[in-house]
Formats: sequence, structure tokens, C-alpha cells
Amino acid sequence: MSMQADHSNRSWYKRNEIALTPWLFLIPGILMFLFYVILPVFQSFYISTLDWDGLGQGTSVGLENYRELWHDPAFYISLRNNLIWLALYLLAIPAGLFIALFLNQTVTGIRLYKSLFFFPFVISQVVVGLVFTWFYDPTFGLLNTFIGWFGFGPINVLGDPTYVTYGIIAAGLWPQTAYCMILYLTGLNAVDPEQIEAARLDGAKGWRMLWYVIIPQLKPATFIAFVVTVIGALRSFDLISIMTNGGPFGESRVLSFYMFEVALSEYGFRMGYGAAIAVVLFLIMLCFITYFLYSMYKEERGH
Amino acid sequence: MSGVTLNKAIKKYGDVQVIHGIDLEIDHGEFCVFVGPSGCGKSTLLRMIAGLEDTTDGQIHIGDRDVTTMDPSQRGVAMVFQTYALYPHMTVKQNMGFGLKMNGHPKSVIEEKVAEASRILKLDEYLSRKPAALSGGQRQRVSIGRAIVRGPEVFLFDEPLSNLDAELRVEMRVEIARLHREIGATMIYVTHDQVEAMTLADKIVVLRAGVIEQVGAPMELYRDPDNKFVAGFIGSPAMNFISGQVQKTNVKIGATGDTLKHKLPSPYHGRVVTIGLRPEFITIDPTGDTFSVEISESLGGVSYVHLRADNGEKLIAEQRGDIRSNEGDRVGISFDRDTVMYFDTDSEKRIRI
Amino acid sequence: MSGVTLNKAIKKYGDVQVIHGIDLEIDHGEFCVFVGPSGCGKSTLLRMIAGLEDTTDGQIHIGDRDVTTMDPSQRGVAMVFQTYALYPHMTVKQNMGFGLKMNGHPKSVIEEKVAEASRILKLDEYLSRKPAALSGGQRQRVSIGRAIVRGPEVFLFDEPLSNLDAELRVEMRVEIARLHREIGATMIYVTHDQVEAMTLADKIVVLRAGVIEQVGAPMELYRDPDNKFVAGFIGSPAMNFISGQVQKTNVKIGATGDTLKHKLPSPYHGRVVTIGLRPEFITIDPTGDTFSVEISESLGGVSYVHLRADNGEKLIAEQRGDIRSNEGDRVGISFDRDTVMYFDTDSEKRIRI
Amino acid sequence: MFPTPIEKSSRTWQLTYQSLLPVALVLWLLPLIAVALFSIKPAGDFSAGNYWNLPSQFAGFENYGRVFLESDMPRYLLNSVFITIPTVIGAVALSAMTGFALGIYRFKLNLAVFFLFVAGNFVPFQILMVPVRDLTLQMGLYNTKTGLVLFHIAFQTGFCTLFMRNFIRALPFELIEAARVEGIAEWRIFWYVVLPLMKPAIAALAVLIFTFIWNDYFWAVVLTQGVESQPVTAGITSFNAQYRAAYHLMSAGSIVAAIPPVAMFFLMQKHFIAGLTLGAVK
Amino acid sequence: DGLSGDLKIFLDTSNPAPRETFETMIAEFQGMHPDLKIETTIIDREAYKTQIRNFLTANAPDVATWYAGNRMLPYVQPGLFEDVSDLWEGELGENLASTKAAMTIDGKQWGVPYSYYQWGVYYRADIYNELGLTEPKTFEEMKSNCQAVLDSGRKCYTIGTKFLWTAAGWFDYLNMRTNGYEFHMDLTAGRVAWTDDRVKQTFANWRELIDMGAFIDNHTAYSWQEAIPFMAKGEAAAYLMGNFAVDAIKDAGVTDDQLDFYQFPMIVEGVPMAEEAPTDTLHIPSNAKNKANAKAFLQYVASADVQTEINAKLGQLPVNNKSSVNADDKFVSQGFEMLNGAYALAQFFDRDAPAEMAKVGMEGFQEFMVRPDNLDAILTRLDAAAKRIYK
Ligand SMILES: Nc1ncnc2c1ncn2[C@@H]1O[C@H](COP(=O)(O)OP(=O)(O)OP(=O)(O)O)[C@@H](O)[C@H]1O
Ligand SMILES: Nc1ncnc2c1ncn2[C@@H]1O[C@H](COP(=O)(O)OP(=O)(O)OP(=O)(O)O)[C@@H](O)[C@H]1O
Ligand SMILES: [Mg+2]
Ligand SMILES: [Mg+2]
Repeated sequence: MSMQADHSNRSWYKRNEIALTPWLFLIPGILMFLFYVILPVFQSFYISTLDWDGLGQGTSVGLENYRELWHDPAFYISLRNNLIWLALYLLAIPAGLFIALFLNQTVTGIRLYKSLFFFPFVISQVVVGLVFTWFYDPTFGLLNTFIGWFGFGPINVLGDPTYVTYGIIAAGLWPQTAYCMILYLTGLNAVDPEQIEAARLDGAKGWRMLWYVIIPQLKPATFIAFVVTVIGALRSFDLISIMTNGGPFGESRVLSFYMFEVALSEYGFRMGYGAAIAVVLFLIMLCFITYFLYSMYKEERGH
Repeated sequence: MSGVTLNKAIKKYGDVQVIHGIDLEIDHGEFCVFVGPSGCGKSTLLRMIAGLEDTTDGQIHIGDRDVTTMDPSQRGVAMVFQTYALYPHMTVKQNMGFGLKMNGHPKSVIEEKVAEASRILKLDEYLSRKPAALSGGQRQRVSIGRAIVRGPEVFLFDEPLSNLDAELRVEMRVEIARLHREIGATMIYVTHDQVEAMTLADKIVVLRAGVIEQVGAPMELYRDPDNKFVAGFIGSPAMNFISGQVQKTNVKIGATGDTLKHKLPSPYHGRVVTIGLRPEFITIDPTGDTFSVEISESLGGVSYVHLRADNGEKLIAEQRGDIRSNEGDRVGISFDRDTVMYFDTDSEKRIRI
Repeated sequence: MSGVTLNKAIKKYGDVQVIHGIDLEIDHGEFCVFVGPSGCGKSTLLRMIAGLEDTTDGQIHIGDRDVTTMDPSQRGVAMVFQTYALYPHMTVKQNMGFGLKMNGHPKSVIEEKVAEASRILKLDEYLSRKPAALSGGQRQRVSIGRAIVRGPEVFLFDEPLSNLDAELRVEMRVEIARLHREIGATMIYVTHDQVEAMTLADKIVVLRAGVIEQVGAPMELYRDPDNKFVAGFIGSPAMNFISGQVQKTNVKIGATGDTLKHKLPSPYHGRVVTIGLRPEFITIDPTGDTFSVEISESLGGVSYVHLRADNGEKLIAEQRGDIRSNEGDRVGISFDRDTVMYFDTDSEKRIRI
Repeated sequence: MFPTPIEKSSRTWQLTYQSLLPVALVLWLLPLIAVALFSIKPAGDFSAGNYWNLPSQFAGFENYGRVFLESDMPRYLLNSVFITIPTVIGAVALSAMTGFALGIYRFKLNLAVFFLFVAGNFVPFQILMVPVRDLTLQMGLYNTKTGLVLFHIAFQTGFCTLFMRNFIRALPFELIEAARVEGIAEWRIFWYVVLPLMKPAIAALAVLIFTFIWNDYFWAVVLTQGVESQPVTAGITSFNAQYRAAYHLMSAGSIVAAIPPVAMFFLMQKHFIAGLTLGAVK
Repeated sequence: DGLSGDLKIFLDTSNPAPRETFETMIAEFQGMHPDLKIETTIIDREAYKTQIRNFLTANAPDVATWYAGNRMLPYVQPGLFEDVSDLWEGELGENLASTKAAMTIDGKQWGVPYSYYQWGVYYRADIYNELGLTEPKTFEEMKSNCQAVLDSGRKCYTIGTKFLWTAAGWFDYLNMRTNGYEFHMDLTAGRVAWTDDRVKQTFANWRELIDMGAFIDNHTAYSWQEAIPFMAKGEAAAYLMGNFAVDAIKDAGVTDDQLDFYQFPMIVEGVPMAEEAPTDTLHIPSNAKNKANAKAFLQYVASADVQTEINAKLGQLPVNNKSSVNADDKFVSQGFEMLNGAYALAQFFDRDAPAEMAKVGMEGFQEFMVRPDNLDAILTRLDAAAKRIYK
């Protein structure tokens, strides 16, 4: 029949096809990724031990950069702001859930509403930053116009060190909330209607239904929202760069912005020092990466 | 007194009417099973009783209370779902106690009732497990436990066993029967499994397209169906239907040419009717020559013999014991004249004689 | 000649051995069914024959070729999956012809073979549809067609019907039987459905935990099982097992106190053995008083009566006809002495007499 | 509140809800609406202190005309296109392959390689800044679109691989086995069986990556400068520096920069949301 | 003698007026050399400061704008700027002599200047007239003027410190007027500690203004351009700025009659009056590919006629002493006069101090303007930074 084959003279590739194929498919991706992502992480560790202006040869200074970091007030401001970012950015999760619940109805045109609510996530943070800069503008900004109606006086959100970080985070929460909202909307779609009916028979209503039955079922969505929000908080750069450029007097810096400033801005070009900041940032993120990979590992094993 | 009474109950989804004015009385303590083909409205009807669907028109009473517009949680009903609908993030104990907790019962009462239900269902060992760590049968047991704990007047089951494998299904079926005897509450049960319906029910309600076709005890429906639909639906393998020519005092069977000494009402004289013959009442006569054996499927104790008459009509006969028919054999059949039923070919109504 | 021979076939996943040295011969043209409880290794064994799993040790021959280390495509086998595994982006025709096309067969040959297969399976109308536009049964037919087109020596089926609903399952079962008759190729078929196994098989292989318990024709296994496992597995409802006390020339049934005139081999004298009694061979004696009726499940033509002896042992008896036992009745049983089987209570081996 | 569907609640509450929706939307999008409004105001409105009233006259054509005719915005937009499209193609192609390899084959390092991609994807990318910039300089690709595209492809491969692999995992494995039994070479299985099935994933991913890359600002600043290679996100800052305090023009510029991803979102909404959920929640 | 080949020019003249000036000038140069392929890139002024390091190493143009003084150092030291001493030989060198020192490092010249401009206080003459004020000559007058302005419900000075450097203008002037040019140069060169009492005196003077409420509120939120409307709307009376601001102020609606200029007043008697006069320059990167063309361009820009022309349009001062100053422009002529009489010229804080110090310093100034009470902490921080940076 048609399928007889003489396996004696099969090529070496043919015989090892199943073992070899995945690697052939992986090679381009792995190479690119190693070259541009994995190796640079390690390079950064190395560079953080150098005093190097980005030109020519750096000189090794051991842990000097870290020692300096230890005494650098700007570093602590950045670190503090990063923690504020982390904490407050997470508000996007309940906010997103709230909006998702609000929109999770079937009335005519709701799809359009959902899409429009999602807008902020799609536009560039550069534009979001600009928009909010004007929103906060102490002379004509909408915010101050608004609170002016109630007789409160202009708040210089982006120019005041006490408010600036919160102001930027609020701007960041806008798109991030939209993101969490869409995650929850899809999560809500996957909620088992029978469980809700069971809960209705059990007499759960309103907030208690939400708290005891809905939210536990949204756990996967919450997990993802948590991960993307943490990553977003730690990567925050665009908004700060656009809205305040780190100011006033460096009070709105976060680590990622500070390292950019140190390493690549007009006054900087201290690559080693920048890399040291990056390493600290990386170590913070590593906690979350480990947590995430661990959860994924458990899940993979579970299958 | 907590029977359930439906009075011209109607359900519309938008303009589509799916339940067409159902009148039904279910007595206190009765085990009532809804059967019918897929999409006939069994679940909808059950959910209307539970209050999970609004009733468009008509009334629903539980005991003497008109519950038509009441909240599900106030109707005194508990429901067991096909997919169990357990809360995956709660332990078995929490699942069972959730309803009481939501209704503000004190902890000690909850503990006690959960303990009792888990004793009845032999779930004590699993109380602190999450549903994911239970087998299908155990999960279904928990979901029944959740219903019991709330001490409802009426239990509602929507195909509770259809997600279980054959063996477990049998086991759970027996369990539910035992439960009914033990608790004595009114139970309404939706299924499309013949065996469940026949074995569990005090009363079977056969639905078709939102209308009740017949209500009655299982054997009543089996022996005395009102129409071809019910006759074909109850009993497995299904009743065979062949055509017969009505003559003055007898009916001539198309497939065999034999005549049956039955006097049908005169309007049928000269017309063609449908003859119903249950496979279990047919005996194969190896000496005959009216049918050829298409396939004979032997299951050990019983075989199903697929027969084809020369006029193309098909029959299935159940054969017991060691006599075997082989494919291609020519055989005849015999049956007791009294086991035959007649149906109007157009209206499918039973022609009683 | 394309029978399949397994010679001490062993499969390990890491350190876990799931197939423990299987020896099996399947003749050319035979229809062989693997049955056994879930997880016993049916699928694994089938996939080893297909070449989708490596064989850890032992040999597999198809015809006279040792295929143990061959690629799936070179073994001359075709496989039909439970989930059909149709390529959703191709039409029925493309699905069926895909393998030939990829292996460089000319278009005309492909057309011809597809046409033939679709004729056999009555798929001509659907050739240009995509799988999504087919019903479950049609999809399974296409997946069988895909197998036919390649003209394999051996067809492998892994629970091909378990995704279909009851009615379709019966229909497709008959279809597969017809196909086997028509093509005459060797077929190996995995199922956990009693009825499929009994009706389709020339030879049933009963597996338990990676070991063959018994091989034989369906009725052979039904009538003459080698051990308690096979006896309980084949036949529905399952065989009843009760205990008996062996005496010199007879066996005393614990449940009833009756004795059976059977002389068991002398080593058993004075020991307790397991007595096997099929429900279909038990007749209920309404005048007796050895059992109480626990539940009587009536399905119309047949009822299953659950009996409990005073010593706590349980039996199920099949009851036909109109005689009905009611719950709580006291009854006795009778059966033909020859239908009884004995099993060693420890080893569960059959004790032949 | 959630599970009570609105159609089951009282008529008044339904009406309240229906009227609440547009109000909430306007509040939610207020900053954006304001910018859109700014962009059609004449310059005079701003010097007259008329920031929040309706435009005294419609100056949309003039403002947008200046954005397109008198600035480098068109070039920046074009750059964005030439950066985004190749990145999307590259990242999707690479990750289709890696996803296939990791989703279909069981080999020892499978999970390790997969986690490498996932972990890399979550790295705060600032840590890559110094070395990647240096690397790009050394390759002579600094301030070229190619340099930016190559990096984006590499970095996005992490996320895309996670996405594709999970998608492929969810495909019925029997399809692959069926093909293997039929004697189809592995690369052909990829090409003829898996790739066609991945169409929805590819579409979703393409849309997602498009917005990610289009909106990238950080790497645009790190790896490019000047109008010959910078994308519109970075370009908008130069544009704004040029027209600082000319709010009508800055607004028009921002709107122009924001429109492509927004349009993409609207056109491909289904895929976009599928992408987010598939990629994230799998 | 047309040049041929390529010429790639990077400019930071991103504001509308200078942008146009340069485009015209380059077009004229192109007219002279029709075979030359000129490619001009104009980069946002703030962004340019970040990018210059990148493109000097990676993607060098043939000509790039920059600033004189210490600001050249980071690029001269690693050899990123081409030595153009040969251009300075002969007549051109003599003509540009006034800025030669500012262009010289290690005895070599690294670029040519094309423009410089004065700093001073631009004020609303109409408001001053309305309040009966005159241009102040001393710090006391300045403060009393300011008080009068404040009493009229206006702010004395507008300023936008979002990008920091505007605050440095105030510091430079206050420090030069308080402690003198030499002290200021020592401070920016790291020879004096920031915690020195003399520095504190400068800040004390500044604080007097701050405490009066002389500056507009919320200045941290604005760029220098965004601060102009306060002056235009009459909410603030004056602006300490470089002359390049005149165009922008007029664009905002202030007429020539309404706008006037005065020199930053004396603070301590006897301290000679030095002025800020930043010089804008053109350089040839060492990695340039068309150096000959670049030199020709530099020579062209440095020439007397061209400087006359472009500075007339820029509203700034030509460096070439053979050029003529646009006498029609009262600000230019006043400035020219002022600078000619100046004791010395400073480049500007961020050009006199090393880049890193400039950054830390200017942040300190901004913080001081918002939180004057933090002065000690700020100065301690600056001192610590200086110790590291100047080592
Ligand atoms: N939400 C709904 N909107 C419109 N029609 C519906 C809705 N729910 C059910 N139906 C229709 O009502 C009819 C009855 O549905 P129901 O679920 O009660 O059937 P069923 O008898 O339970 O069937 P099955 O045995 O398949 O569960 C069907 O025709 C179904 O299509
Ligand atoms: N990849 C694997 N790794 C480890 N063990 C496996 C793997 N695949 C199957 N097994 C184990 O091998 C045994 C046999 O599995 P197999 O799928 O052959 O069972 P089966 O008889 O087909 O069961 P079912 O009726 O449920 O399909 C099971 O115990 C299973 O857990
Ligand atoms: Mg239903
Ligand atoms: Mg299996």
C-alpha cells in the first residue's frame, strides 16, 4: 500500500525530526531574545561596577556606584516615589472592577460605551501626559476651574512637591483603570451563571453577592490585573518625562526616570551609576517575577 | 403543606413564547420528574418555580403562598444544578453553610445543620476540602447537601446526574431515591434519562414544546400513553411503529400481512393507522419468513435484533436467553395481541379500544 | 497479512510503568476492542501501536514488519480520534485528501480515493463544507473517511463515539460495524462502553492497570470469565457477588442458607468463596422469605429489584413481565444451578468446576 | 449592582442607569474631550482666556492644516508606520515559531526556555537601556528605524511567545497527532495545520503589538533622535516644544498622534480585546 | 568655487523666529553652492541638550550648534569636537576676539560663535508709568518698586522654572551683584564651597524677594514661554530673561511701547557690574564626514555680513566686531551698550558650571524658590555634590 517506506536510508534529520524541529523553530527567537534582553540584563550588572561615560573604556570601581547610591538623597526620593506608585497604582484594580461592574449590563449601545471607556488605554502615555498636564494647569486647568467653583484655590499639582507624584499617578491610573476594566469585563463574562443563581437561591444579594461569590470567581482576572499593574508601576517613565521631567526639583522622580536622567540626559552620562539604579529596580521587580513564575509553574504542573 | 401548583403559567422571551400555559399540581412530598426532548422547556419551567426566571403570566403557588413574584431566596426552594454550581473558593462546609450564613443564622445553627446534612450524605470526611479536590459524585453530593441544609419545602433538580459517568449515575440515583424517602420533601426533577425518570418518579410530566403531553405515574405512562409521542418517549429501546390498514373488525399489518382481531372505532375504517409494538413484547420465530435480520447485537443476557420487513419497515426485537439470530437470517415474529397499541397517524393520538 | 502482534510491550512514563509487558495477537481483519476501567492503559496501548508513544521495551509487529521504532506515518496505520481531530480550516474533501497531498500523491489519485471513501461513508453532499458546518456524527464520519483514504492496514479508534449523544452513538456504531465488514481491515477499538464492546468486537481485550485480564470473543467473556474482575466488568447490570461456604460436595450460600450441589476442588473445602450470579438469571420467588426488597426500579419492560439478605449481602435481580415487587416485600430467589460461577475470594480467580 | 441584570430591575432604575451612562462617559473622557475641543479653537481664544468655552469659531482646518503642512508631524507619523509595521510582522513571525516549538513539543528544556521568555518579558526594561543603547551604537544602528525595530522585535518576542504558546497549547493536540500519523513533516504541520489555526491569535497579537509599539516612547528616546527616525510619540515632544503655549496646535498634534492606535482599536476591537484576554488570562 | 558633496547640519534653534532665521541663512548658503547637498535637522532645544552626546558619537552631523564656555568641556575632553584653531588664524580670529577666551580650551579653539545676547529685566513700561515707577538702579529701588507693583495687585516678576535654568538667571545676577564676578566664577568652578557665608548672603537677598511674594505663584509648572502670558496679561510686571525672549513676549501681545528693558540693578556698592551674555556657537564634530564643507559653513556664518543679518533677525548681538548691530531694535542697541560697558561677561550658570553641577545646582535654586526654609539642606547637598563632581 501507499505507506510502505524503507527506513534504512532515512536521513539523520528524518530520524531525529521530532527532537530537532523545536530547536530549529526556537533558534531565531531565542537568539534575538538572548542578544537583546537576557545578555543586556547581565551586562547591566557588569556596567554597574564601572565608572563609564558611555564613550571609550570604563574603569572598574567595584561597588562604588552602589555606595554612592546609598548616600544619594535623590535615590531615596525615587525609591519612595516608586513605592507610592506601586501602592497607589494598585487602585486601578478596584477602580477597574467598579467600572466593569457598572458597564456589565445589556442595554442598547453598551458595546460602544465599553469601547469608549477603554479609550485611555489605547492612546499613548505621551498624549495622556500632555492632556493631564493641561488638566492640572494652575491657571486654566480644568481641575482648578472645577475646584474654583467651590471656592478652592488653585492647586499647582505638578509644581508642588507634595502633590506632584500623586498627580502623575492619577494620570497613570486613568489608562490603567481602563486596562483593568477590560480584564474584569472579560472576567465577568466567564463568571458561571449557575453559581450566581445558586447564590441567589442562597439569598446573597448586592455587596455580599459581589464579595462572596463574584470576586472570588474573578481571581484570574485579578491576578493578571495585579501583574500588569505592578509592571506598569515599576516601568513608569513616559508620564513623568512628559509631565514634569522629574521636577519640581526632582521630587517626582522614580527609579526608572532617575536612571535615564543619570545615564542619558544632558547632565548625566554616568552609565555605571545608571546601571546600578537599574539593577536595584530589577531586584525589586525580581520579587514579582519570581512570584509570577512560581504561580505559572504551579499551574503548569497542575495540568 | 408545600405542594407546588402552577396555574396557566406562561413564559415568553421577548416575543417568543416557550411555555404555553402550564397547569400542574404537585402534591406535598411527591417526587415529580419533568421529561421531554431537548429544548422543550423543562429547565425553564423549573427555573420559573425557583424564581430564577420571571413568570410572564399565570401563577405559581408553593404551599398556599403565591410566590409568582417572590425572590428566589424567599420561596423556600433549593436547587441542585447540573454543573453542581459549587463555589470553588469555599470548602465543602462553607459551601453548605453559605445560604444560612447569608440569611443571618447563628454559627451554632449552621454547624449543626451542616453536620446533619453531611451525615446523611456521608460527606463528613470531606468537609474541609475544596470542590476541586472532590470527585464528580462527591461534588454532586455536596450540592445536594447545600440544598438540604437550607431545609427547603421543595427541592429542584436540573439534570443533576448528567455530568457523571454511568456507574456513578446509578449510585447517585439510588442515593437520591433514598434521600427522598428519608426527607419526604417535595422534589421536582428534570432529566432526559429514561431510567432516572422511570425509577425515581412518583409522577412524570412529559413536556413537548412548552406544553404538557401527559402526566402520570411511570408505569401508567408506559402502559397507557395518551399519544405516540409519549409512547415513543417512555420505554427503552423505544416502541416500534409500523403501519396498519384498518378493516371492519381487524387491522392488517403492512409489514407481515397478518391481521389483528381488533375492532377500531368506525371513523378509522379503511384508513391507515400507526401500530405501536414494544421490542420487549416481540418474540422471534426462527421458523418464520417475514423479516430479515439486519444486525443482531448481543449484550450478554439480552440481544437486540434489528429486523427489516420486505416492505422496508423496520423493527427492533428484544431477545433473551441463548437463542441467537444471525445476520441475514429470515425470521418471523409473534406477540401478544393485547400488547399492541394504535395511534392516529395524523394527530398521533392514541386510539383506545 | 497485517495482523498486529505485541510482544512483551512495556511503557514507562519516567519511573512510572503504565503498561506491564503486554503479549497480544490480533489477526488480520479482526475487530479487536480494548476495554477496562479508566486509566488502565487502553489509550496508551493504542497510541503505542500507532507510534504516537514510544515503546519502552518489547516489540510491536504489524504484518511481518517490526514497527517498534518506526515513525507513525510508516506503520501503515490510521487513527480515528475521540475528538475527530479534523482540520477546521479545510473542507471535508481537503481534510480527507490532506495526508495524500502532503505525501506527494498526484491529484487524480487523491480525487479518486476521496470520492470512494465519501461514497462508502455517504459524505458526497458535504465534501465542500468545513467541519464546523457538520453535525457530530458527520464529523466523526469524515474522520473515519480520512483514515480510509490512506488505505491503512490497521485502523485504530480511540473512543470514537463517546462525544456523540445516545441516539447518534447507536447509529454510528452500526455504521462502523458495516464498515468493518465492507473493508475487512484490521481494526483496534478502545471504548468503555459495554454495548459497543459487546456488539462490535470479534475479540475483546480486558485490561486492568496495564495488564491483560482476559482476551476472547464477547460471549466467551460473558459466559466464561477467567476472574471476578472480568465477570463483573462484562454484562450489565453487573454480576452479583455473594459469599459461599464450601463443603465437601456442595456450597452453602451465606445469604439464603441454601446449598448448591457443586463439588469444588478440595483445597477450597471448608473455605469461603465468592459466588457470582448474573441478575438476568435470577428469578424472584414471591413466596420466599430470604430477602427484603430495598428498591424496585421499573423501566417499563424490565425492572431491577435491589434485594438485601438478612446477613447484609445485596443482590440485584432482573424482573420481566408484569410481576412487580414492592419495596419492603419479603421474597425468595431461584436460579439455575448451572448459571452460577465461583471465584477464589483472595485471588479473585475463577474456580472452574 | 452586579448580577441583577438591569432589565430585571425597576423601570426608574433602568432610566437612571441609561441616563447615567453618558454622564459617566463624559466625565471619564473629560480630559480627552477637552483636548479635542482645544484642537479646533483658534489661537485667539487662548490669549483671550477662553479656554473652556466652546470655540469662538471653528479653526480645526487651520490647526490641523498647520500640523500637517508646517511641521514634521507627517514625517514622524510615517516613521511610526515604518517602525510599527515591521515590528509587528517580525514579532508575530518569531513568536509563532517559538510558540509552536514550546506549545507542541515536549522536551527537557521546554519549560525553562518558556520561563526565560516570560521572565524577560517582565523585566523592567530600563535595565536594558544602557547595554542595548551601546549595542545599537556599536552595530551602527543608532538613530535608525532598523535599530529600533530590531530591539522591539526581540523584546516583544517575550510577550508574544507567552501569548502564542498558550494559544497553541489550547489547540487540540490530536490535530498534530493526526497529521503525524498521516506522515506529514513537522515544518509542514506548522505551515499547513498550526499556522492557519493561529489566525485569530495572530490577528489579536498584531493589533496589540501595534498599539504597544506605536505608543512606545521610552525606546524611541533612547535609540533615536531627530526627524529622520523618531516615531510620533517622541516627535510630539519636539512638536510641542516648537509650539509651546500654542495649545490649539499642541492639541491638534496630540490628536493626530493618538488617532492611529485609536482607529486601530475601533476597527479591530474584537481582536484587540481577544488579544488582551487571551494574552493575559489565556 | 561651489562646494560639492554633503553637509549635514543639526540645529537647536527650535523656536519659530530663530528657526526661520537659520533656514533663510542656510538657503542663502545653498544658493552660493548649488551642488552642495545640505540636510538640516532642527531639534527641540531641550531635547537637543540630551541628544548631542548621542549624535556626536554615533551619528555625527557635519555642523552642530552648542554653547561656549565650560559647556563645551564634556565634548572637547573625549575628543568629540574638532579643533578649529585654523579658522581663528588671521582676520576672522581678530574679528571674533572678544569671545576667543570662551571658545578656548587647552589653548585651542573648538568652534565659532554666531551670536550672543544680553540678559536683563524686561518690564511693562505702561505698568511702571501707571504706578509712577522708574527703572531701578539699586536693589533697594528694585524692592520698593516691587512693593508698589505688589500693592497694585500684580506680581513683580514672572518666571517659569519647570526646566530649571530660568532660576539660575536670578542666582547668577544676585550672586554677581552680591559677591562679584570673580567669586561667581570661583563658585561655578568649584573653588568655593556652597556652604560659604557669602553664598548664603546671595540667597538671603533672593529670599527678600521671595518673601515679598515678588514671583508669580506656581512657577514650577511653567516653561519660560508659558510664563509670558502673565506679563502679557499684566498680571506680572517684569521678566528677568535673555534677549531672545523679546520676540515671544511681543508675540504674546505686548507692544513695543509697552515693553522696556533695564539692567539688573546694583546690590552691593562697589561690586563691579558683570553681565550674563551667553554665546551660541557652531561646532564641527570630530566624527563629521564633510569637514571641509563644514569649515566653509562655519567661516560663512562667522563672517561679518552674515552675523549682521542673522542677529538682526534673531534680535541678538553679532560676535564679529565688523558686524553692525541693528540700531532699530531698542533692546539690541541697549543691550549692546550695556555689554560694552560691562565689567565682565558670564556665560550662564549651566555653561560656567559643569553639567552635573549645573543640574544639581539649578534644582536647588528651584527648590529654594518654593521652600526657602530648606536653604541649609540645599546648600549642604550642593556642597556634597560639588565635592564629588569637582574631584
Ligand atoms: N434566555 C433565553 N432567551 C430566549 N430563548 C430561550 C432562553 N432560554 C431558553 N430559551 C428557549 O426556551 C426553550 C426551552 O429551553 P429550556 O432550556 O427550558 O429547554 P430544556 O427542556 O431544559 O432543554 P435541555 O434538555 O436541552 O436542557 C428553548 O427553545 C430555548 O431555546
Ligand atoms: N504523559 C503521561 N505521563 C505520565 N503518566 C501518564 C501519561 N499519560 C498517561 N499516563 C498514565 O497512564 C495510565 C494509562 O493512561 P491511559 O490514558 O492509557 O488510560 P485509559 O485506559 O485510556 O483511560 P481512559 O478510559 O480514562 O481514557 C494512567 O494511569 C495515566 O495516568
Ligand atoms: Mg435544560
Ligand atoms: Mg483513553
